[in-house]
Parts: sequence; C-alpha cells; structure tokens
Amino acid sequence: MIKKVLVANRGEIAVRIMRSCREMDIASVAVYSSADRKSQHVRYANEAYYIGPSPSKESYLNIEKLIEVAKLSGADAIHPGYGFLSENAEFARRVIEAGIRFIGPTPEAITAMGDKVTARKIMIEAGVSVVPGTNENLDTDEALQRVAREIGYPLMIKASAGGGGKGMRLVRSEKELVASYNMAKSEARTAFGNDTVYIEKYIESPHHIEFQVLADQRGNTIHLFERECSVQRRHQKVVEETPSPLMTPELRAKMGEQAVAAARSVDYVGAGTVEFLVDDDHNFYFLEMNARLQVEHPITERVTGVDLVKQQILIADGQVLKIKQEALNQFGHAIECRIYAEDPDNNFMPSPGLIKHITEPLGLGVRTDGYVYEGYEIPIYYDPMISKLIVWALTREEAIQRMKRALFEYKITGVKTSIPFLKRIMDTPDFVSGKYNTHFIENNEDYLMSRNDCNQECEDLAMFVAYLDYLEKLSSVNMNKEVETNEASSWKEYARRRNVIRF
Amino acid sequence: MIKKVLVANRGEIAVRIMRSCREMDIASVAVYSSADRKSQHVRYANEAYYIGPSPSKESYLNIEKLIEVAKLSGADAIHPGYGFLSENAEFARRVIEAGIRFIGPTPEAITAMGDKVTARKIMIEAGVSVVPGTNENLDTDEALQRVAREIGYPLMIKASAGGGGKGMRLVRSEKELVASYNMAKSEARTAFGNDTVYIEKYIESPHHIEFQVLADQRGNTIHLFERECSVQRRHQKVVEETPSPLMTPELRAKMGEQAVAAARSVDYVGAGTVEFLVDDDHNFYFLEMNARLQVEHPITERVTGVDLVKQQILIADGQVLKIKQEALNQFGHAIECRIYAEDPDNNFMPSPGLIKHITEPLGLGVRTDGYVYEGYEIPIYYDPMISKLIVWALTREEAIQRMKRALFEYKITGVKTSIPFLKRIMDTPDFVSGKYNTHFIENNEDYLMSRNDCNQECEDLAMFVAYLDYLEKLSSVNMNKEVETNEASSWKEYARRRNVIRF
Amino acid sequence: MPFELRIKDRTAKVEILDQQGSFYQVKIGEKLYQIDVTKVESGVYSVIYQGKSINMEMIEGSTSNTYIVNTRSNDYQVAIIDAKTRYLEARKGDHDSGETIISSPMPGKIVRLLVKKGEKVAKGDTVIIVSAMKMESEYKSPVDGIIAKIFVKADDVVDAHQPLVEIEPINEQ
Amino acid sequence: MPFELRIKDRTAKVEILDQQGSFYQVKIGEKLYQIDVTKVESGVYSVIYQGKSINMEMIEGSTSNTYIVNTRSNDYQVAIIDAKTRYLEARKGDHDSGETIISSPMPGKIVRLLVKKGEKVAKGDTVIIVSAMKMESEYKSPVDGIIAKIFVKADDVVDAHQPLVEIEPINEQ
Repeated sequence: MIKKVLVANRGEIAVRIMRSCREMDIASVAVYSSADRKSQHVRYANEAYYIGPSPSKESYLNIEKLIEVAKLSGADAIHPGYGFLSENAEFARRVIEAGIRFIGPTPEAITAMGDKVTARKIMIEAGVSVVPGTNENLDTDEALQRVAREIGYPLMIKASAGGGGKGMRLVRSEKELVASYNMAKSEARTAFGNDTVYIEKYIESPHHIEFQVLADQRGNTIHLFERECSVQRRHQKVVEETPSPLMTPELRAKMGEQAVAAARSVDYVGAGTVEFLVDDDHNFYFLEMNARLQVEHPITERVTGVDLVKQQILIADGQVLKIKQEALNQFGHAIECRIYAEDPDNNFMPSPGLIKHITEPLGLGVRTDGYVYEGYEIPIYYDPMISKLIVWALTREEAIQRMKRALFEYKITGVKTSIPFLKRIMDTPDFVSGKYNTHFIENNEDYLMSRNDCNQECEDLAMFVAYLDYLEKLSSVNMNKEVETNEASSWKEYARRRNVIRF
Repeated sequence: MIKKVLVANRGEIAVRIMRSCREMDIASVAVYSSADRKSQHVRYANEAYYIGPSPSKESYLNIEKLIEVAKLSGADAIHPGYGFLSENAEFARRVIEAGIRFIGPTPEAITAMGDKVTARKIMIEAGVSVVPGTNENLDTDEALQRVAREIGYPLMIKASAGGGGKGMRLVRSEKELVASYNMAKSEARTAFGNDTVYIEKYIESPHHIEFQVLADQRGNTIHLFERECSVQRRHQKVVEETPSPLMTPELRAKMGEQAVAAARSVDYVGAGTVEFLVDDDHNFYFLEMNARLQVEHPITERVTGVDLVKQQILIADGQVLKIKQEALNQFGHAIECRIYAEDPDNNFMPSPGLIKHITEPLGLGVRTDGYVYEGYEIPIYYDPMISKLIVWALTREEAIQRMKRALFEYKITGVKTSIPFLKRIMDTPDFVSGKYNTHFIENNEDYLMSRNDCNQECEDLAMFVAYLDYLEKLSSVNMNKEVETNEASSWKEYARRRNVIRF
Repeated sequence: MPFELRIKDRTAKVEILDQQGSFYQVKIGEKLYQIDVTKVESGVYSVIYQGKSINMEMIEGSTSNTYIVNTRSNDYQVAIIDAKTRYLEARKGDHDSGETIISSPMPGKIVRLLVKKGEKVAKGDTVIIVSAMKMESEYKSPVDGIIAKIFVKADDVVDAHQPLVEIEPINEQ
Repeated sequence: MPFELRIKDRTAKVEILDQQGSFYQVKIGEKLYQIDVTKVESGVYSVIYQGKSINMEMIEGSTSNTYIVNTRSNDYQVAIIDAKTRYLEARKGDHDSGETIISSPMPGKIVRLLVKKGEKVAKGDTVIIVSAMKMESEYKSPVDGIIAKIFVKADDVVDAHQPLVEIEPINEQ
C-alpha cells in the first residue's frame, strides 16, 4: 500500500488531498515556492520541502525538482491535484520512470485527451456523440452547401489551426454561408498560414454538463453522475450543482453510458471528467475530457458519499474498484460556489492581499474547502480562488436556501471576494427556477448588479461605529503621537472623562 | 406560517436553531443575559433583547420576561432549545396562553414524561418494555423471594422516593436479598421519610440507545432510527454514533416500533427522543423520554438528511408531516464528539476563559456546531460545551478515521478542552471494534490516560520557538520598559544586529 | 466632543450625549439615536438598535481617518473629518491642477511599460500592464498629457496603491 | 546572545549561531540544529525541521517569561530563565517556608467559605467551594495550619489564579 504521497500542488486542493491522506494513515509531503512558506498546505503536511522561486515555472512546474523531492522524502506516489502539471503527459511519464506511482491516468491517455482533434476522432470511433461537423476541406460551393444542409443551421465555421475566436464565423442561414466560408478561410490563412477550416453545428444555448468517471487498472469503469456547470463567466465556472435541473433519468443513463465509453476508449485509469454540451432538447455532444480531479468534485462526493481522492489513491495503488455502478445513488442535492479573491463590483479585478479576518460558515449541510487563514497574505503569483463552499440538502430548493444562509455567514475581510456576487446569483429567478444555460450571467446582468441597500439610518450607524473606533485609536499612545495639533490634549481629557462616565 | 421565532436559549443550540430559521426565511429573536452581550447567538440573530443578570434563574429561566420579549418583538413562536425551560410544562402552558406557538410537545406530554413513575406506568399500558420490576411494597420474605425469582438476579432495590443513589442496593443472589431489602427500606426511611421500595432488574452492562421520533399535530408519528450513546462519563454523553454497532435490522424494527408507541401513548407532538437500555442479548427496556431536541440530534440529521429543527417548526405551525416512515433510510455512518471547555488531565475541571485562537476542522464529511469565536470569553455561568463535532462517512471505519482527522485539525487555545481525550477514545480498541457499553470509559482507563509523546528533540524545538517569541517580545517597546536591568540596551543592540543579518 | 463624519457625499456631525456601559445616546446630524454598541473582536462591533442585531467590521482605510465599514450585506466608505483632514483637503485644493498619477489598486507585477519619459499620450492610451493572479490588467491614461515620471520598471513587484506613472496633463485652452 | 530555557526538569542553553531569513542554525544544549521557523499568525509558528512540518503555538504563561507551547498533539511548559528570573527564584528560596495560598485555577464564583480567619485546619479539610459552569469544586487545605487571610466572600466572582485563602502552616517539629 502507498505510504507517503507528495502533493505537487498548493492552495485548497493540496490541503484537500492531504486530508484524505490523513484519513488513510498516509503521510503527506508538501512542496512550496518562496511565496508559499506560510501557506496552509505547508502547515498541514507531515513534511514540507522548498522547491524554488515564486513564479510557477520555477517551482510548481519544475518537474526535475519535484521528482528530486519525492525521492529525497521517500514518497512512493505523487498526486498532481488540478492545474499546474496535472495534465502534463511528460510529467506523468517522468514520475513513472522514476519508479514512483503517478496518481492519475497514463501518459498516453493524457496525450490523447489533450489534443482536441485527436480526442474528437477517438470519440467518434467509440460511438460517443460529438458536435456534428466535418474535418474535410470543402472544395466547391455545392459540396459546402450540401454538408451545411446535412448538419443544419445555425453552424460554426472554425479554423482547424485556430484558437481564441480567430477564424471563427457563425452562420445562421444558407444565404450567409458562402461569403462567411470564404472570409473564414482568408482570415485563417492570414492568422495561421493555413486555410483549412471545418464546419460544426452551433449549439444555441448550451448547458455545460459533465460526468464524473472512475476507472481502475483492470478496466472497471463507472460514472458517478453529472454536474451542471452552466453558471460561467468568461468560460470560468462560478457555481456548480448536482443533480442538474435539466436532467431526466433517461438522459442521465444515456450520457453516463457515453461518459464511460469515452473513458474506456483511451483505457482511462483514475478519476476523470467527461464534459458535454447539452441543448434544451436533450441532445448532447462530447466537448472534452479532463484527465484529472476537477475543482467541483466535492458536489459529487456529497451526493454519492464517495471520497474521490481516496478512490484515486486506491486505484493508483493497483486496487480493484469496490464501488459498483448499480449500487450508486444520488442522495439529495449539492451546490458549490467558488469564492475568489476578486472585486465583483470592479470588473472582477483580482484582489490579492492580507486576510484580516475570516469567519467560515458552519452547521448542517455545509462544507468549506479552503486554505487561507487570518493573517495569511494571498500571493499575487497564483490562482485567485480562496475556497469552495459546498452545501447539501434533501431538495434543490432547500439547498439554495442553505447556500444563502452559508454565504450570509461567510465573512472574509482584507481582500475583496466574490461572495456578494454569489449571493445575488442565489436570488436570481432563472437560477432559482433551474432554467438556465451558459448564457445565464450575461442574460441576468440586472439581477447580478450590486445594489446598495443602506438607508440613512444604516449609514448613521456605520458612521457612529467608525467614530467610536476612531476615538479608541486616538486614545492609544501611537495615535496621540500622530495627531500633532492642540486637539491631542483635549482628546486625552475626553478619554479620561469617558472612563468616568463609563463606571 | 410562522414568521418570527424567539429562541429562549443561548450557546451553540441557539445558533443552530437560528440557522434553520434563516434557511426558512423566518426572522430570529435572541435573548441574552448580562454575561452574553457578546455571545454568538446575539450576533447571529435578526433581533436581540436583554433579559436579565447572568445567573440563569434571573434570565434564561425567567418565564415572565421571555414572554414579555416575545410580545414586544412580535415573535409568533418560541423555541426552547434543550436545557433551561425546554422541559418545563409551566413554560409551555404560559407561552400557549399568551397566544404564541410553543415549538415542542404539549404541556401534558411534558408533565407525563417528566415524572419517571408516571412515565413507567404509561409505557406499561402502551405495551412498551420497561425494566422488569414491581411497584408494590412486599410484606413478607416469601413474597419478596418469589418476586425476586420472577425478575431474576442481579436486581436493584430502589427507594420509590429516591434519587442520587440513596436507598439503592444491588443484589446479586438470593442469599443477600432479605438483608439488602431491609437495609434499603431503613435507608429510605431515614433519607426520605418514606420506606416504600421497589425491585427492578439490574441490567449488567447496558448500552444506552435512543430513538429519535417526530410527530405532527394529526397524530402522524415516525422514528428516525437510533443513536448509540453509551460512551458516557458520569452519565454525561461524550461520543454518540449512528447506526449503533450493536444494532440489527430486526432489533431496530422492534425498538423503532416501541419508540413510536411510546410517543403515541402521550399524544406526543414535535421532536422527541425515547431512551432505552439494551443488554448484549438484545433485550431492551424503556428508560425515559426526552420531550425536546437532543444535543446529539445532528448525527440523525446526517444519516437521514432531515433537518430536525425545520421539522419542529413546521409541526408547530400545524403542518402535516411529509416524511413517510418507509421512505426513510440510514445513509452511511455519523459520529459526534462533544467538545467541552474542561481539562481532561485534571479530573475534567471546567475551564472557562478567553478563546485566544480557534481553528475549526473543515472539508469532506465534517460539520461543526459551535458558538465561540476568537476573542470570546466563555462565561462561568453556563454549560461548558463549546461545540459539537459531527463527521460522516460511508462506513463506520472511515467515519472514525475522519473523526481523527477532524480532531487533529481542531485547535482551540486559551481554554483547556476535551479534544485530547476524544482523540484517545477514537484510538481505543474497544471503540474501534464497536464492542462497548456504558462502562466503556471506566473499562478503558489505561487507553484514555494522557501520554506524553515528546522526545528531547521535540522539546528542544519547543524551547527554541519560545526563545524566538521571547526575543520578539523583548525587542518591542513595552517589554523594554519592563526589563529594567542593563540587559535592555544589549537587547536593542542585538535586535539591530539581527536586522542586519536578516537582509 | 462632536466630530464630523462623511459617508458617500453626506457629512454629519456625531456627538455622544450620554453613555451607560455599552448604551449610547447619540446625535447624528439632526437625529437622536439610542444605540447599544460593543466591540466583540479586533475591529468588529456588535450593534443593537431598536432590537435589530447588526454586525459591523471596521477596516482601516488608506489613511488613519478613513474606514471601510463592513456589514453582513454591504460595505461603506466612512471618513472622519478632523482638523488635520480639513487642512489637507484645503491644501489639496491649491494643487488640484497638478499632475495625474496612475497607481495600482492591487499588489502585482509589472508586465510591460508602454511609454517612455517625456512621451506624449492621449486619454485612453494604455500606459502600463500589471499582472496579478494569472490575469493581466491594462492601465490607461485618464488625460491627454506627457509622461512626467516613471516609478517602476518591468518585472517589479508592486504593492497596492503604489504610484506607477505620473502624467503631466496638457491644457488645451 | 545565549539564554537558558527550561522544559519540565531539563534546562538547556539556547544560542543562535547563524540566521538566513527563516533558516536558523542553533545550538540547544550540546546539540546543533538547522531549523526553518516562521511566524504565521499571532503567536503561531510554522517549523520545518529535517523535512517535518510542525505547528507550534506560543501561549504566554502567568509571567512574561513562561510559555505553554502547543503542538498539534501536546502541550509543554517552557520557561525562559533570564537574570530577572534567576533573581526572583533566588529570592523565592528565602521565603520558601512562608505562607500557603489557595487560589482558583479557573474563573468562578465563590459558593461557600467553610473557614473563618484564625481557624485551625487540618491537611485535606475543605476550605472553600467554588462553582463554575454548573459544577462545584471543593478546594482543600494542602497543610495543617491556621487561616491567615481570606481574600473573598460568598458570591464573589473570581478570576483564574486569584488568591482566595492564605494558610499559615503549623510546623510540628
């Protein structure tokens, strides 16, 4: 059995992995950069080793150094977490070559799933539905029109070598087709020196729904149901929930089957996630597979009761998956909110800095996965996520009420956080009714705007308390030094008088 | 629907009730004594009112004042929590007379269950098993011996008017019977002026197992399975878990049925708990019924998914119980540890005081219900319980591992706590194997004793860090004033030198 | 000892008329209040006003006489206007036509400087790019002007509110 | 600047030989250590020694030169022995045959005084009953003696370590 795990990551996910290690009586090894000496994962681990300067590429992405520390500490396995080197096939290969277990899929599976075009081909072969489209270069307007008619409008023309929106054209009807096609080709030629374009169906108002899978080294592969991840801002997930409000038992069975087929097609081992786009008519299309643990894995853990990190470790240890598909159930409803150090009222500007005060929500049905503490300074070098707040309740309605209660209790000061924005999401009718897709945030800007609910009375109270705090500051020694006016002495006089009144 | 609830309590249970109120969009009203102005329940509530001096009988037990505040604040219901007035029939009656809903059973049910002899009689009539025994005064030695033989040895002779162990005699065989009987009678006469005694079977190594019940105002009554509460110290519960390691599906069905019968026999309304003694042969006997929410209710909430406080409020509102017995299930395993402000290494002496630092355990499967915060001073007037730590996992084995992990993360300084003692319980083989009864703590004194695991190296590190902290204190302004020897100047010199080295 | 305080655009005089323990009788502007206020944690106060329980956290602003006041649902900027502040504000008025300084609202690392000293910039031109937490932010000139001073260079790590670039506006009368 | 520290019965000299940032080379007693120590919260330190990560919390004892050092699994009493301490300890030696003071180890309320000034008590006699958190504790005389002073009366609320009763021992040579 694995006895010591090096966690090649930082922040909340490093702490979360170490928690499961501790519950398995496995020692954990932290690695840290210059910026992270005081980070929670260093304090939580059994052992901790310095691996380099603050920028990721000199520390958390330094494969050489990580393997060196694993050998030095005697770790027999490495968990990559998410981000950093978690989907780096080269890293997985190097770890295995060093005689250390890699807690994740094989380098081959990572490579296959990392390349979108390869993944799409493998999926088609495995019978997994992908967005209808074509890879061939279409030579004549007739061929183009025929294929477009087969796929159906609206459709997207995408540059094969493209990325970042360049060389992309949305076509809503046949009369725009030829002109758009030629423009896309010319744009692709200019941008990438390669005018190969292909056509894909445009999914109008898609839901982003993903399936959690687990597979052991013997090929036993199961899925742990879906996660609805359509609440996104600039392709970054903000709120996730399970079950998905869109889901039906039939759709779940079909998608689950394809998720398992997708994993099997690359001989997947470990925990992975198959992402789909789903339209309102319950058509679904493979988007990509994430060959690692997801940020939002806790909601799956909550409704199934399965500790996914423990399963990852057991699988890496070579053990046979004990969980049977038919024994799994979704019990109740779970929602996750991601808490970022950012200012929602100022274009979501990142807000690193010193945590002055933190109060975590507690009580029934609430889980917090975080890593910051009072007095900790969030560094500027890494991801702005502070924590994940996960609630569970018997029903979706109760879960939303519980999330509102938990967000009310959550207090972080010193840095700006996304908590006020998340509160407003929980109050937005489209979210409450469960009728939302990936356009949720842009469609609900009115509801999601900051509202000032402070009337004059509330302002007066704020002024008074500030006044009291200021008086206290004034009567302290340091402050008296600062105020070099003749007020200082009258302040002292006042402070004396105040004490007299008080008793 | 109930719109505003006054919580006639303090501490963790007041906060816990307010959490559910908030999730139901019900406003909560806190009441507080002089000692509790800064208490968490006052800060958490929507409204807060002062009700009197610190001693309970002048504040939390002041029925008059509580009803006055309920009227003043416009509360339409009162939740009594546990302890204080929660099982006071007079309070329940007065609340109802004031036109306010009492979130609890009827005054009649409270009265019936409050008197042990009455309760015993009602249970016998309802067909609930009670400890075999008799209430009749036995006149002749023959009658005595006959009855004793019927009941079986060992048995207890108890004074009818007794309490606190007085007038009690344990009889192990017939030859001790007559002498013990006469001594018990004489002791009872001296102590209570009433020599009526009765005989009860002595349950040798009992398990304390209780069943949670819920009943609405229409007579719909269900149970939410058992809680194993045998880990006790001086009749105070320390650790609870569900399911009970002793339980079988058959025994559970039988006991659950009788728990429901017990509640029905007094037309019970709301949440209540029926306590049983159970022997190793699965014989069980009614002990008492607690006509209120129990401290340990969260473990039931965790395995059933039911929020018991919400159910209490819905029932008090007159709503029909929506939960059906046959739909209920125990999912996984839950354990609760009670965290007290007490010194386990010094005869569990209470340890009130200022909370200097607190770190609550977080992450998968962990719930904390507490009320203290950093800078809060635990008052000397009330119960020393700081919080309840509840963990859940799929299996009992995993739940114990998770509890150990959570206790490892839990850090409270400023006051002594029972955390080290609880850690040792989790490591005790009898607990780990699940083979324990109410004698667990006395039977395992060796395992539960404090062990010092610090070797010289670890001591050296502790000294060095203390030394560093002391240096820092010395170099601060205040400290220099205190140290009025000629060392002060050399310290300043050293502090300067240290800065030079540092950069 | 009355004092003037400002929240948003509103200024009000605050005066304690009486105090008994944590109970204050206060005049704020023209309104009388009876408030129960007690400090519960460092910088955190529990307020009970007309039965309502409110938590407020006082976070010191960039100067010792300003606060960000945090309640459960919102935050407000509050300034205490003492003699010193009034003096500084009066002085500031004199200089108001002076330079414009671009400073970073958050700690970060300078990615790129797009201007040189003495260079002319138009309002809206990007002057400097700062990165923090894997996101790059562009800072633009708020005026037409000439770069007067540059306080940082590429790869510098900067604190919040640290001046980055000073621009001398061009007056086009 | 070496110093002597005490833990349990053991006294050791502590001396920093070198420091680079948070890395210290230290001599403790006769042993050399290389330790990485950094303060992470008020009174809380993160220690890395031979790869092992250890958290330690320093809680000030009843005097400024004593600490209770808390790790995740245990706590230890540590005393820093400076000139002042040495002096005080020497002085204490002179007085050692003096009075015995019963003090409360925790805050509480005096329930009952069972003795009067001038009264004779035997070792083990209950002198005073203090209640805290719904539990009453009896404090017994550690010596045969005479009640010299009583500092409290029934219903008084007392702090931790506050003297309650002073007993003059009777020497029975």
